[in-house]
Amino acid sequence: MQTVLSIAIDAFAYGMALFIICIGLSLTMGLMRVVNLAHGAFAMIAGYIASYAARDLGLGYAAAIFLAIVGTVVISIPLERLLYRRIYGRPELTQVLMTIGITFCVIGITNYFFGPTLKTIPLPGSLSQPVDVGFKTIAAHRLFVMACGVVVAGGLWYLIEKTDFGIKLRATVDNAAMADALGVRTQVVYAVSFAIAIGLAALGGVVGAEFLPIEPYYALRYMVTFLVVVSVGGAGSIPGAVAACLLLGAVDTTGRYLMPEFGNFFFYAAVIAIVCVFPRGFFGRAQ
Amino acid sequence: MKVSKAILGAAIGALLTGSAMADTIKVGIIGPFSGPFALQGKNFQAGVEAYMALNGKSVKGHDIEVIYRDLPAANPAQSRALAQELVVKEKVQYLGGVYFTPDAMAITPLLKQANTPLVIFNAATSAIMTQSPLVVRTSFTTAQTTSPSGKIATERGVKKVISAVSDYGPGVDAEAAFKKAFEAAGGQVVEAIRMPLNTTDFSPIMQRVRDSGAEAVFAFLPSGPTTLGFVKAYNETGLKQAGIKFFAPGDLTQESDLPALGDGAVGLLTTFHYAVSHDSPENKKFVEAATKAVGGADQLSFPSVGAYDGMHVIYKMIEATDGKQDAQKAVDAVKGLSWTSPRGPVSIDAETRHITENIYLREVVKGPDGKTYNKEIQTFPNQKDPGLATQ
Amino acid sequence: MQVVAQAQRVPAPSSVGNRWLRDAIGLALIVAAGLAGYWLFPDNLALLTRVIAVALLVLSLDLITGYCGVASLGQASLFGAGAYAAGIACVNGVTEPLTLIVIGAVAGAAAGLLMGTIMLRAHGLAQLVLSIAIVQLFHEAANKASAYTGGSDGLAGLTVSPLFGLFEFDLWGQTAYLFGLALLVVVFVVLKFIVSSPFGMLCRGIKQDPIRIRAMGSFVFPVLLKMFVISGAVAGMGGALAAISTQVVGLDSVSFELSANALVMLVLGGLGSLYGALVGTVIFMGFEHIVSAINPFHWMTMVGALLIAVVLAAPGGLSGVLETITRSARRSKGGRP
Amino acid sequence: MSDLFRVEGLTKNFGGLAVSRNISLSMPAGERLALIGPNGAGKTTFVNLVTGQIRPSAGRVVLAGEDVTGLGAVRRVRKGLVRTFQVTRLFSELTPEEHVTLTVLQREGKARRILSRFTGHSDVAGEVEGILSTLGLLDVARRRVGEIAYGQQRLLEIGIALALRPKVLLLDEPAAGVPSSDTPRIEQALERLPPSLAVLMIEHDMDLVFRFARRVVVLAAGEIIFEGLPSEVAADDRVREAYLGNYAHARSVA
Repeated sequence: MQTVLSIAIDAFAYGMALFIICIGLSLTMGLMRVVNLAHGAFAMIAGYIASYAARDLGLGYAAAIFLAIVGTVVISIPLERLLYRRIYGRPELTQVLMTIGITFCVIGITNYFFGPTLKTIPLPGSLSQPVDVGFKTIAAHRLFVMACGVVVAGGLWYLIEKTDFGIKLRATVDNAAMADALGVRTQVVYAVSFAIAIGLAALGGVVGAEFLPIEPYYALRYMVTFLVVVSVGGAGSIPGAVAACLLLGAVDTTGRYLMPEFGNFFFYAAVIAIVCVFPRGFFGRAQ
Repeated sequence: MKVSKAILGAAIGALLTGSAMADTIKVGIIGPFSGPFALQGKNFQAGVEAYMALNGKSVKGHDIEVIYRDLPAANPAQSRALAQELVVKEKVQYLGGVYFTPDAMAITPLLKQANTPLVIFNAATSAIMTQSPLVVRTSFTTAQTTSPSGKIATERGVKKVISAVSDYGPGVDAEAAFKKAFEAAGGQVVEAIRMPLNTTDFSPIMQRVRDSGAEAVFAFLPSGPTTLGFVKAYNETGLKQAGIKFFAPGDLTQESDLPALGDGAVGLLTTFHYAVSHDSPENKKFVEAATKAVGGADQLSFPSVGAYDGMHVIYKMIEATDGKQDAQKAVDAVKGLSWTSPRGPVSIDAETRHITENIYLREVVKGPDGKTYNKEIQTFPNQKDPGLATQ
Repeated sequence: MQVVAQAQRVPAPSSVGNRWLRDAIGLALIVAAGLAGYWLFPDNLALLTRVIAVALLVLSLDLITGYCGVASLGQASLFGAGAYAAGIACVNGVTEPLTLIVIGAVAGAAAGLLMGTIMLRAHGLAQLVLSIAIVQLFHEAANKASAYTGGSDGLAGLTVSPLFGLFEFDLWGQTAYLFGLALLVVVFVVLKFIVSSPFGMLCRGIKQDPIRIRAMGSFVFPVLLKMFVISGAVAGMGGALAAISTQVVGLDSVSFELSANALVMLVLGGLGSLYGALVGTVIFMGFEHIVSAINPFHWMTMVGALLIAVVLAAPGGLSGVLETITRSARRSKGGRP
Repeated sequence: MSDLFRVEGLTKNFGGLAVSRNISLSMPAGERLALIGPNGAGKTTFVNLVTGQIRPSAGRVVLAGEDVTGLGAVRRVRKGLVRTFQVTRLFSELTPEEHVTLTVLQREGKARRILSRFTGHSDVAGEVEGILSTLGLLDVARRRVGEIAYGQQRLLEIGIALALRPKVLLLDEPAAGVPSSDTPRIEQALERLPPSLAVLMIEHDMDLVFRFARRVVVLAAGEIIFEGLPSEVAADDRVREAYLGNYAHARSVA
């Protein structure tokens, strides 16, 4: 029982870390119809900024997170203007080509400036201690990541379901031309959602760095995982992303506990099974 | 930038002069200069440059010119293509470098026809040496660096160990070598876990370690994010506090990863052939020169010493053949060669052409400057590769 | 030709005749380029042979992506199946190169059958994700079965006997290259027939509108599956060629990275054109080779910039540019490109 | 069993909503039947049910004495139950000639051959030319479909259907979207349809309906409310009611 609980809590923490990073990608893919393979590259940029802020500038963890999010969004704005705008509505494979190109460039440039070594983001003392939660000892930052995940999910749900902006966003997604005709400034909606997606990638990159360490190949190493998780959940769906992250996190974590030698088999077999049963993902919208 | 100049120089040299400059001997180095393992390639380059800085750029009047070729990840087809190009087009007389085993395997069938020896700076699987008599290796094998940990563990009163290795060639080698050595010393491996190579969240593994009831964990993982994740999980899940010991080959605590591992690594016991902190005049000179070449003190790690000694072997080969291309003679000349390397006394085993060297037990400790380093605390002299010795 | 002969009232010129002529010219260009490579870069034949092996992979991907509209990021599973089958056969004593190519083709086709059966259950993004999952599973399986595949150390010790008992696969790689070039030309000709056969038309129809094809009375799944098998055979031959010429098979031959590279090369060259597949492969690998030789540390940035530039400047891929030029030259003739 | 084609009690419910209610009708060989009805009457659903795109909740579809209800769309096409689409579904990169050739080859079971040639079968080419010439498409036979006029594309839709040698042909609004200057060509094509063919046409253009149909069926709210001669339609009370409820179409009926 104790073991089951431990595995469950590990799985939950891992799933939440995945969720924070992937939900931004889910938004871009579901709402803006852009297969943004460079999503991980933005998370990585954020990780580097946070690491630089915390280690070299000596700022605190919270300040580093804030700086990383702002910095990444600022970096993404010219990219959106100059590059992403050209691929909205274009065939998926063209988007793949462009975003892989962006990923390569980001990796190359990061390597040039920061070198090929691992970067860590030092945690504040309160988050780096092991915490005894009764049945096991767990690192405090894992609890922090879980909390972040819940807050992000709740916040996004509120934003999309309960606010004025959410209504405009949903209208734009359903039918951009119609929303435009109704006076919604769809360009602004797109720009804001892109910024939100990048901001979430940045947040995920920083708080998830304890699970997925920051290094120059981060963007490529986890590209597949992110894409798979989003597709399984159904692009654009928050509950879908939550379900996919938790389920795949659980499969992955449990598989690694029970039969680590077949760890990846479990993960990808689960993906195949889910996709065959739910070809549009758990909560994917009909095409 | 130096690399590009070297290549440009080589290309122009080849174009302009051809055979007229017979007194320039070319050495082709293949390594991962870009990609996820770029740091290891940088260390190759640093080792080579350090050797040439300290020992001159010519042997017996023959100028030495090094040509680098980039092979970012294990890719035998590309490896063969690069080796072929170096031999046929650039007319190198010596091949060196090679980080990954399959890449070395792809080059060995070419050597005889190319009349070129291959000096391996890293690729650490025993079997490579049996593929061609023209291969010499100046690095280590995983079995070689791992075996002493068996004895160390029993000496420290550990009877039951759980082994956790990444599920790939070197991991499997390490698992087997440790099991053999540990059981020979009277211990018991209660469980052997093989972990997916691309995992970075190891808390479920730690749960297994805890559940197994072992007194220590033996681990082998590739450097970088995986090692970081593993060591982190070891600390965070409270295994360290619970007194469960940690043994591993030194790949896990290589110097370039230590800053990222931070204080979490303090106390880890690893066995390896080289620590940057090794205390000897040879090493001081080497570290100084290599640090200059690599660009930053915290980027220097073990592949540089493999490359440094590899260049030493190549220099000796050139000396023996006096610039004539004769691979067999060159290899024969270094069989049994012994010298003092930055890592300590070493020799080339005449039988296996693999390096015989000291293996050190090191503990990660915090230095006076607050940085962690590998401190050598015990020496196992003149270790051969057990993987080859049995064959 | 007979259409033309009978339909006297059709005013359009004979595009059929043109097409044959154009294909003949195209083929001659490929052979010429191949031989030019042989004469101009006699010292880089191993690289050029690798380009040919990858070109076969990209061609095979073009069959399902360009002609059937099934995007795949897992095409290397078929390539790897061929490479490992040929490699294992070779280690176990089957050393005749042509036989090894056939073995690779059969293994690739079998893998294609399996992959098609799974992938064709889904569409769009889900399909793409299935392809990724499949290649990762193949990769894991190859790693696990290290007794047969050598795992991450690679399958070494392939000794291929001389081609026709005469030409050795040696250091200089002339045999391997010319053998590969001949294989590529043969495959290309066969594929040219296939894509312009009724079956090829049917596939292109399915790519555009599967509902229309069903209303024409044809099932979609078996047609696509058949193309998957053909694609597998082509990719498998590429894998076998790589195994023969390298004498080592590594896990990289069943990797996601290789699959993704193949897709990038295909999109770069232009989908749905066999020439595009070749152009994309040659340009990408040539660019990569040159840039990484000039500056090993920064080639990735340059390759990334190349990809971005292509999307911005030539949305239809590089062969799309050529096509636009030729089409505008032939606009008045009304022929179909 | 004199009827070539028959549907019996065809019903389809989506959730609780019945979009087709107990539709029965039959057609002998050579029939020219028009199916009309206001928007939302369930005409396209009916076509989809008949051709097998969707499965009925109840009822049967019988073709030449054989129950085809359990067969999928593809098998029904092969049995001779062929449709055209309300919005053209053509391949913009291919020529009309290629469309029809592909269809003929498919009918002959030669379309899945990978090493035979697409062109050069003299019998096929002859048949293709025959079809294109009947429809007056010969002068655009080698143009890409994307470049030819919409009216010609509609004709090509019919040509593809004819190339399948149907027994029963369902024309889903063959003149929809065609400029009025081009409708005569469509009419002409319809007149030339093989006499033995049973044709069911869905159409809004009442002129076309009156000229073409020998019998008219009116569908409203998923039910048949009228079945009879074209001349009687306008006088029927239920039809008037159904259309007047939807004013926009009332005038075209009257």
